[in-house]
Amino acid sequence: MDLIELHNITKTYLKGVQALTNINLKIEKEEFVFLVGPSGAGKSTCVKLILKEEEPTMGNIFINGQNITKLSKRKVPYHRRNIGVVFQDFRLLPNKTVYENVAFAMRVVGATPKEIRRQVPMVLGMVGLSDKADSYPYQLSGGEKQRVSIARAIVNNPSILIADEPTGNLDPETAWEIMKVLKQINRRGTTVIMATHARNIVDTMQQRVIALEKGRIIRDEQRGVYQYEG
Amino acid sequence: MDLIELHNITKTYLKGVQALTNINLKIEKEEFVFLVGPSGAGKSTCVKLILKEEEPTMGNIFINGQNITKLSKRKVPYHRRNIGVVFQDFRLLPNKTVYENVAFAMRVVGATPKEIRRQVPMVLGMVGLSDKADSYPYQLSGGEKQRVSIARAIVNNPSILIADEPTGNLDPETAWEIMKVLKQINRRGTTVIMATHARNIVDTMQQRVIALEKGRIIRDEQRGVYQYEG
Amino acid sequence: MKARTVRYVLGQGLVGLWRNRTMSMASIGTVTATLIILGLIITLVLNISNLADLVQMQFDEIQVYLEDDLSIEEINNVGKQIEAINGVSEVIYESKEEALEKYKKSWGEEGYLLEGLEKNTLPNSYIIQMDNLELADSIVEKLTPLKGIDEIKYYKEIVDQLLRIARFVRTIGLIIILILILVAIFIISNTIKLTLNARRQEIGIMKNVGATNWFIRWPFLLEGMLLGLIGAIISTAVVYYGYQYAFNAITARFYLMFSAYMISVNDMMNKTIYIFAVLGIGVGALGSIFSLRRYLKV
Amino acid sequence: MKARTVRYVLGQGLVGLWRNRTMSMASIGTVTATLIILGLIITLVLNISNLADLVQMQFDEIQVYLEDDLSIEEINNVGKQIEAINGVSEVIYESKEEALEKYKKSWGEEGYLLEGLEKNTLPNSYIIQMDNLELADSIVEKLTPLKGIDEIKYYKEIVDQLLRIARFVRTIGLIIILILILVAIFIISNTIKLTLNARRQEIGIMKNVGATNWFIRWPFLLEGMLLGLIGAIISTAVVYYGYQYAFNAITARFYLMFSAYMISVNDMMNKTIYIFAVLGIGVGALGSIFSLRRYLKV
Ligand SMILES: Nc1ncnc2c1ncn2[C@@H]1O[C@H](COP(=O)(O)OP(=O)(O)OP(=O)(O)O)[C@@H](O)[C@H]1O
Ligand SMILES: Nc1ncnc2c1ncn2[C@@H]1O[C@H](COP(=O)(O)OP(=O)(O)OP(=O)(O)O)[C@@H](O)[C@H]1O
Ligand SMILES: [Mg+2]
Ligand SMILES: [Mg+2]
Repeated sequence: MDLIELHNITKTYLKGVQALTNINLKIEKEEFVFLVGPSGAGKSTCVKLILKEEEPTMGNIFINGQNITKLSKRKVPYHRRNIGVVFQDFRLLPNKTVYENVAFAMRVVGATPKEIRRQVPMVLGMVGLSDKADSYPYQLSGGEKQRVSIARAIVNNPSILIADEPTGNLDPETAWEIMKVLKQINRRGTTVIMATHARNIVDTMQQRVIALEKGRIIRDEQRGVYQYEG
Repeated sequence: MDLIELHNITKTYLKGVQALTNINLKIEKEEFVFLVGPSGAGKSTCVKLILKEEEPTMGNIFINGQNITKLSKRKVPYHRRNIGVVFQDFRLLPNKTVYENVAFAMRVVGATPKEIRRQVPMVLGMVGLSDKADSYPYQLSGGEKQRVSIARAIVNNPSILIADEPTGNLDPETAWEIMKVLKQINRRGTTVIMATHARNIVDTMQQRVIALEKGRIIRDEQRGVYQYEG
Repeated sequence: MKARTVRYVLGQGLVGLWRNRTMSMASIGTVTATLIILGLIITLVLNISNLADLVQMQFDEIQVYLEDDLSIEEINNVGKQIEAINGVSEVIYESKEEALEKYKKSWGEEGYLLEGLEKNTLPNSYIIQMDNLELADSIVEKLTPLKGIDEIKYYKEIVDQLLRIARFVRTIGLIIILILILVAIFIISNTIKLTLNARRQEIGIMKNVGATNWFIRWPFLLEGMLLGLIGAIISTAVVYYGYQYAFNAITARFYLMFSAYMISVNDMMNKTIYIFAVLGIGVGALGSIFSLRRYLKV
Repeated sequence: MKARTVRYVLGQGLVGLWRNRTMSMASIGTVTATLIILGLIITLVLNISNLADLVQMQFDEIQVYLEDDLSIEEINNVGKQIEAINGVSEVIYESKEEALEKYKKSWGEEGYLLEGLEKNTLPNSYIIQMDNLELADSIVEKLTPLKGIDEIKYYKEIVDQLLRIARFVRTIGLIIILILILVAIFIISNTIKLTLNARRQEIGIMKNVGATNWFIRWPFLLEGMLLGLIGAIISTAVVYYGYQYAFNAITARFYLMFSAYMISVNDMMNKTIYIFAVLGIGVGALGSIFSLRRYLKV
């Protein structure tokens, strides 16, 4: 059984923008998938659909065999708890510190204070932000915010990790650190989907690459690269 | 006379974070400068100081021979009008459309409706967003927002253009389009300062590179590259 | 809910109150202002009502003038007949001499004019106290056929007028209070809407990381209730001391002339404190719920 | 400012009003509620004040009882002396017969008692009207030494009492109105603070692209003033129709008993409409300015 399946997905936004057209996609457990494509290709839209933040105009999405387009409202939060997400725009709580932002994701799922005290410093260490634990988001640089977002996404050991452009604001070195963290999490059994424009990273990692263009899948290969020509 | 001069600049944030330490820097008219360095090196802080969004803890900043650290509050807006800025976090007005966001920067400086009607569509065309003129920021993809921010920064033909990570959310192709636009503006006489992590771009463009690390300038070369080793 | 979660939610409610100090103060200020005005009107209505009751009690009797030539036996007889009527609670005999004395007294300074009367033309009379003012008409009806009665005097018009005024004041007061409660609910629900609006982003993020609706709702609900409660406490204090001050000022200024007609401070507060607490908390909670429903549906 | 900029700013003020509909409604609602309550209190104070003035006018005289055995000449003489006193505006002679008639009338139903008087013991008297109530004491002082006067009767206590009550009501009303105006300013400035808070990001961006402080301020200022104005218009309408309704209801219910003592709807509105407009706009502008100063300083 596939972990994630997009079946005939079409997404048309209110203004008539067709962000995704007839997408069919299967991702298995413990895969590591790059989602690439030019600006506006529909990568973030894919992420939003899987997270049930947007509803598809047509088609069905199955997560772990369950059709999430038919999910009742009360079950949506529990669906989301299986998925860690690094948002392109970070989405940090502006009036909580870095530590509290990460701890919040654990409180929501009912973790004990003991678990929180153990887990949060660990993930902050993984993304290299131990010394920024008490800073508020407005006191962080762009790359630091991005790493807080990553720490929050992985703190609950989700079965799926979706990262939307997680290295866009990072220098190559820090970016590679983050990639190591993602790879490590993947090795521990988490399925990772990463939307990115970082050609170096995609080409070096040698993982499955799904390329979108104007809302359609134009390429889907194991051990792919960012782009052939250009 | 230099267009921009940072003289013995030190910036310590409230929490004791020393973002910049004793920076001395001269940028001449019509230069094209890359500002590089790892996450948290102090690039955005430099930008904020030049824009007088933050005050330096020590030192003076001269723009066009004028000491802006001594500028009266009433003159700050006029100082800012000389500088177009692409912010790392875009900073679009959330309840104005793309067109209105760009037009707003012109209205502020008292442009005529005629000038606005001519100029705005032109710059939107330059960044490839003509068809998104009526969209609101929340309806845009990450890369699209970034390009709106670029359009707004260049619409008034500022004498200085500061771009903080203007390609962080763009695919390589679109990124190169944007670089062409920046180069073109530079050729027309605008001084361009660009903070970036895009190694490819820096290495290919062969322009002056100023490298920061932990708040200090560690390298400043004409025709430099992103990094030597690593 | 786990105890841990409850503690978290309580903490968040308080933290929210503190983090949005400006907004919290605005809300509390609004609740306080509304409740103080409510208190003012309650004070007025209760006092006027009370005054009307008191005045009404003094006119709450029927006077039966007896014919001039009745014997004592006949007079007693009439008295017994009156006592037998349904709804009559007390019957007092007033002789013509007593009546004159009463007039002299009630006319005060001008009473001396009556000294010069050559003959006491006032009649003997019975004064009838009723169980209930509403029975007045039926009692008068039963009195009419009795023999020995010259005239039945009932301050019908005055009593009716008074009843009407009291009812009118009560109705107007009730309407104003209702309007004010609606205004309060409106203002509070709007304030919480504003709070929510300012935190829309926050709510969105909470949902993103998998928070259930109630986990998001509770802190806001608590915040609203706390806002209302604090407003209620402040306004109770203000109304208490304000009324006490006014009570004392009026008593001192008018030499106790009014104080007998005013509701005592404690009676007043016994009535208002519950109204305020219930309204404050209830309105805060209601406001929160209305606003939350709008923003959590998305 | 260029005309273009003015037009832009005006447009933005209106757009802001519409874009933040919820907040605008909250603000307008608050202004309206506050002004309606203000109107209620103004209505009360003006009417009580008016009533006090009217009642006072009826007691606004000194009655001088003449000795019983004066000749007509002596009577006239006293009259002339009285007229000469400083502050006396009119002197009316009332014979003992006229006085009795007056008593009979004023006692109404009980007037018949006076039919039986064997002798009219009432004195002849002069009724003195004054220019100004404050002169009463000095006039009384000058009357005392005059010959032929038996007793000077001045309703000093009643008038004093009334003056005191009227002054008291006015003071209390004034205090309440002042408190309400402060409450209104507080609420509005808080509402605009909330609006600004919600748009803090927007203001930051405006500054980033080089907008001058006044370019940023004006639309908000205008928005605040518009909010106040709309609130003033709504509350004027409510108070107008509300007062008209109450006026008619009271007039109809009490058979014109009160209407003579109530300020007419138009007089009432002439006084309030300006107060409302000035308060609404002024308070809106003030609120905006207070809040803007806080957020544009950064
Ligand atoms: N809420 C919305 N309403 C209307 N159009 C939208 C909305 N959100 C996204 N779009 C449009 O849908 C298209 C796909 O957007 P999406 O965010 O999925 O792109 P993306 O692949 O993530 O691009 P980027 O790399 O620039 O982030 C874009 O053209 C965008 O303008
Ligand atoms: N308002 C603030 N208060 C406290 N510390 C701050 C504040 N703003 C920035 N900093 C700190 O100053 C340092 C430099 O930040 P800056 O934003 O200049 O970095 P940057 O070079 O732009 O990094 P990036 O490439 O990640 O955007 C960082 O360590 C950051 O945490
Ligand atoms: Mg995207
Ligand atoms: Mg930066």
